[in-house]
Amino acid sequence: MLQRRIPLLITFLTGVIIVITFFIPHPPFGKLQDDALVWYSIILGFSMLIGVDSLLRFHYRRIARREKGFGFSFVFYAGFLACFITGIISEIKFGDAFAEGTSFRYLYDYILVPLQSTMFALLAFFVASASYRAFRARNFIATLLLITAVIVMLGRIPIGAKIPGITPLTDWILNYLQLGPARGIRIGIALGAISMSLRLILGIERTYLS
Amino acid sequence: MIWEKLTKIDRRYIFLFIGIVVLLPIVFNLKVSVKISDEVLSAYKEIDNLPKGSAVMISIDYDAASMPELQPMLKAILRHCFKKELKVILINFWPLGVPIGAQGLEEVAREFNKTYGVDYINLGYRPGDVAVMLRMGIDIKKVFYTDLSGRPLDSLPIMNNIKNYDDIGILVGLEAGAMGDAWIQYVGTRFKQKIILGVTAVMAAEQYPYLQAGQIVGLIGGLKGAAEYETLVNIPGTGLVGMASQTYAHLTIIFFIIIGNISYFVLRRKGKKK
Amino acid sequence: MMILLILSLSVKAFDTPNDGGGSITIEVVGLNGDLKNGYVYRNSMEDTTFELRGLISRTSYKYVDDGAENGKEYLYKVELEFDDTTLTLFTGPVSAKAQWYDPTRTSVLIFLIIFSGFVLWFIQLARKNPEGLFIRKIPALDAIDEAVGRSTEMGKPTFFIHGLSGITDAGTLAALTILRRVSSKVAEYETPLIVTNYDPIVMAASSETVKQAYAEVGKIDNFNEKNIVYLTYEQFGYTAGVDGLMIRENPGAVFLQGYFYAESLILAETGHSVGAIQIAGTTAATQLPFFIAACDYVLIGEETLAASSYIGREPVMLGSVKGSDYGKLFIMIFIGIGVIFATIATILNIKGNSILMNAFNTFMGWL
Amino acid sequence: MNISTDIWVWIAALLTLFIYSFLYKDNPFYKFAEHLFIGIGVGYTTVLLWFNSVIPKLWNPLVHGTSPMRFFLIIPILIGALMFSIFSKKNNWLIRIPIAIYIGAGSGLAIPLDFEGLIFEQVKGTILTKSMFNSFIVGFSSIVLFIGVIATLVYFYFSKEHKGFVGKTARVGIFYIMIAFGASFGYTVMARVSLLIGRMQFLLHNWLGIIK
Repeated sequence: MLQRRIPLLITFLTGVIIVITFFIPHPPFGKLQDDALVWYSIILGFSMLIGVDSLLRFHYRRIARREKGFGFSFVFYAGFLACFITGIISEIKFGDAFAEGTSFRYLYDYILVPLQSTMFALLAFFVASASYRAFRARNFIATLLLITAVIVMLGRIPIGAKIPGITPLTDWILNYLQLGPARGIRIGIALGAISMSLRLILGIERTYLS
Repeated sequence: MIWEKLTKIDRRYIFLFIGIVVLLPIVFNLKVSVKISDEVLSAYKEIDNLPKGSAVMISIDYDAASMPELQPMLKAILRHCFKKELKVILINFWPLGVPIGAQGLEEVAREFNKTYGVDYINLGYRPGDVAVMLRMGIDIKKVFYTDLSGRPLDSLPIMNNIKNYDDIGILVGLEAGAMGDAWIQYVGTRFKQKIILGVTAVMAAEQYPYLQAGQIVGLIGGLKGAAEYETLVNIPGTGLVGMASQTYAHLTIIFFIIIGNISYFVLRRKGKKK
Repeated sequence: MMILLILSLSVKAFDTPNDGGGSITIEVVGLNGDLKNGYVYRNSMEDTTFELRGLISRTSYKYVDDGAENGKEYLYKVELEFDDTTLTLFTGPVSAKAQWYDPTRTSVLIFLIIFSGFVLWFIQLARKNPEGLFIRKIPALDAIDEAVGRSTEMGKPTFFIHGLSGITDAGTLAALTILRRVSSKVAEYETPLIVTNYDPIVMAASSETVKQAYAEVGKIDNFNEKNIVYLTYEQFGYTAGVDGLMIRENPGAVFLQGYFYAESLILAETGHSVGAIQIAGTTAATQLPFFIAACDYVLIGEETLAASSYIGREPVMLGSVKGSDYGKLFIMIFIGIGVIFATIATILNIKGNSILMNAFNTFMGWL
Repeated sequence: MNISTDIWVWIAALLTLFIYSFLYKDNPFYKFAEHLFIGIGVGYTTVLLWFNSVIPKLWNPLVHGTSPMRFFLIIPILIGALMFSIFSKKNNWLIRIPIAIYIGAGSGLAIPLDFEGLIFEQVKGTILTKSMFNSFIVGFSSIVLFIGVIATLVYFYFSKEHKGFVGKTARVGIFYIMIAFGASFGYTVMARVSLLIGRMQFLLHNWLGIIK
């Protein structure tokens, strides 16, 4: 019982204190929000170690048991160790791991960045396949989705500017028509999030303790 | 039968088509003509009207992720500056953007046979964000003692007549993040510096209020903006080529949407008849 | 001209309002556009030297000195450079202090009280009369059971993909509730439930959630810790990893829940390519269109958050949804009145009566 | 043709192709890139977190700082250390304490910020219609916008069945929502294609040297 009560009490107290300090600029309260963020990132640092540990163990197990595809676990280890070790060496040697010419910087520029940008760039293909499949005039709602998407897509390229009306229509859709629902959705999410926060502070929502 | 196939085209064919239409314009240097928008035109005019020998400061506030959109802008603006015999001062607020900016600057400078230290300079990166911006308002040399390669600024003739923002004709911020807001808020308002922003397409919409309020004198948005600027400078570059790829990619997507819908309707009608 | 200028200019120094102390604002009153430079110097009243602090802004004609000690008195000297002359003005002594309440945040306080009032009130009502609360059905929620059912029938695993936000994000917490529901459904069958995590703390919480759900249906032996996967704290690395897992494990149902960024469509398209039924839910407004296009069911924005209360079917939880509904109603009425008021004020203003317009502007400033 | 001789460019180019091979189907090359990506990614974020967060926010103030307040930093260390209770079978409930603090602080920070940053901004943006009377088009458009906000909010109103007037308004709301989704989908396509162009330019220019 205590194992649930204590965390609930802690959530309540931290939550209430942080909300109140929002209205009090006087020290030590005014700075508390910033302090909370610093603490947050420190605790995150510890939690990170749990994640790293979990991954290292997962791949270790795969190698130890010769599970299917265990060879790729060596690739994982190689990547991790290379980045971790060069990072620490570069930081100590140059004072900044990202300084020009450090080995860490090479890994970043020629391995991590290309991998990131290529993964990101897969989207060019996926927007195409998703729109081919999803934008069918099955019913009125789907038709609205389809038509606006096509108009805006046309409005963004030079050919669109040659079709009379497309450019102003695109601008109008972006500046007015889509702004209303975008605002409504954001207000809804904010209210829902606030009520979720209240539920958490009051200890009503407690899935996270399950 | 054919219609059924067309409603369920294997997505790998779509990938193939997209890949090809994006690739071909790049390989064969195809271009499309673009319509110039007011905000890009005004950016162009502001730089074009600067007297010969004025200094333009360009801030590289992006890294590799936004390079496809912002690098063509950088090159187009550099070409414009060098063509008009303006001096260029490059600075960086994203440490990871330093090599990217340097690469663009050197490439264009070589095209125009410009001399380092006389016609252009690369100051590199100094940590401190807003503090750096503000201190440059008093004395640039007191923030950047040396250039990127470590030469003292006093030894480079380009910096002889440049002390602070008063000696900078226009500041061009090429932005992939929040640095543009800082330029406007701190340097624009406090030092009355004229600012042009070049931003990624996704960010462009948010910048219009600044344009309307006169806080920036020009706005170049995304690859399309870069292509427009290239058109104005009359030296086609990757922006215009990219715009061709864009156009064909958009049209391909729309083409597939149309095929999907036609086959969908044909099949539905057949289904009804049965 | 010069005399006029000197007569009309003055410098004010005052404690910067509504802050935690340590700051003094210096303002030049009566200036117009022709200031070249304005230097602010400070003297700590211990000796006679004035040290340069900074420059007066050329638009707001203010300088905020953030380096003041609370309670200590300072003198300020301001040197104003014009095209043809320089003017020196003094002001002080002045000291900085901290305030106990920030009046600029009163509007937040009022809304917070009203809104919390609604929520608390409805929670109370729900406790007293649990039957009396109506909350409409959310279609995508029923689909959860259906998707899990179909996936397990085919003997395929079920995937639960967390978004990129941490445990404090409302969307993540809603995702955990949905995960709870999914896992208690899957637990009844012998097919695996694979949960991918971006954040290690969310992973810990997910693991607990799933374990608990399995225990409740008496199938704790089916729970396999290995299926709660941590990938990496790197956006596209996570994407690459989840994509690889999906292709290899070939899930029958995929849940994408939490806060997503650009990777949303990469994940959803891969999930679709393996033929899984996909149910997405996110509070990331920008990614909703992509989920709508690529998934079978989508919990749109607030629906995700409401869904977590709906699943529990606990009256107090539903009470809070109702409370937030009334918050919405309040805001709609507020906007409605605001628009009508603004319209009348503008019309009157055009006709030369600016009282309402001024009142309106004051109010908007306060908000 | 001016193919690159830089081994690093080759590595980057091959990794790019490995990822793209996934578009065809899963294969060992993609698996290689995927595992390398996760490995490098974890190493990278760990190093980053250590040097951007732990060192400047914890180590430096504790070791080099002078403020007496710095000893409060021991608290987050202790809380953070509780995270490791996850490895204990008996006391693993202790992990709930850092999670509870996390959630308490997160909720406490979110409530006022959501009001100020999200709700007020959106409400203000909807009411403030200074330019509404400048022209008919702007006035009409502002009304369209206003209806969009209200109808969308009605769609998210859960306390009433979607029937009658509420149902009709909610239906209008979903029309608006779909239009917004279509527009933002269409709008994003360009940025996504730009990314692909960037990768192709890398392959053709930096690696193969086919184009200038």
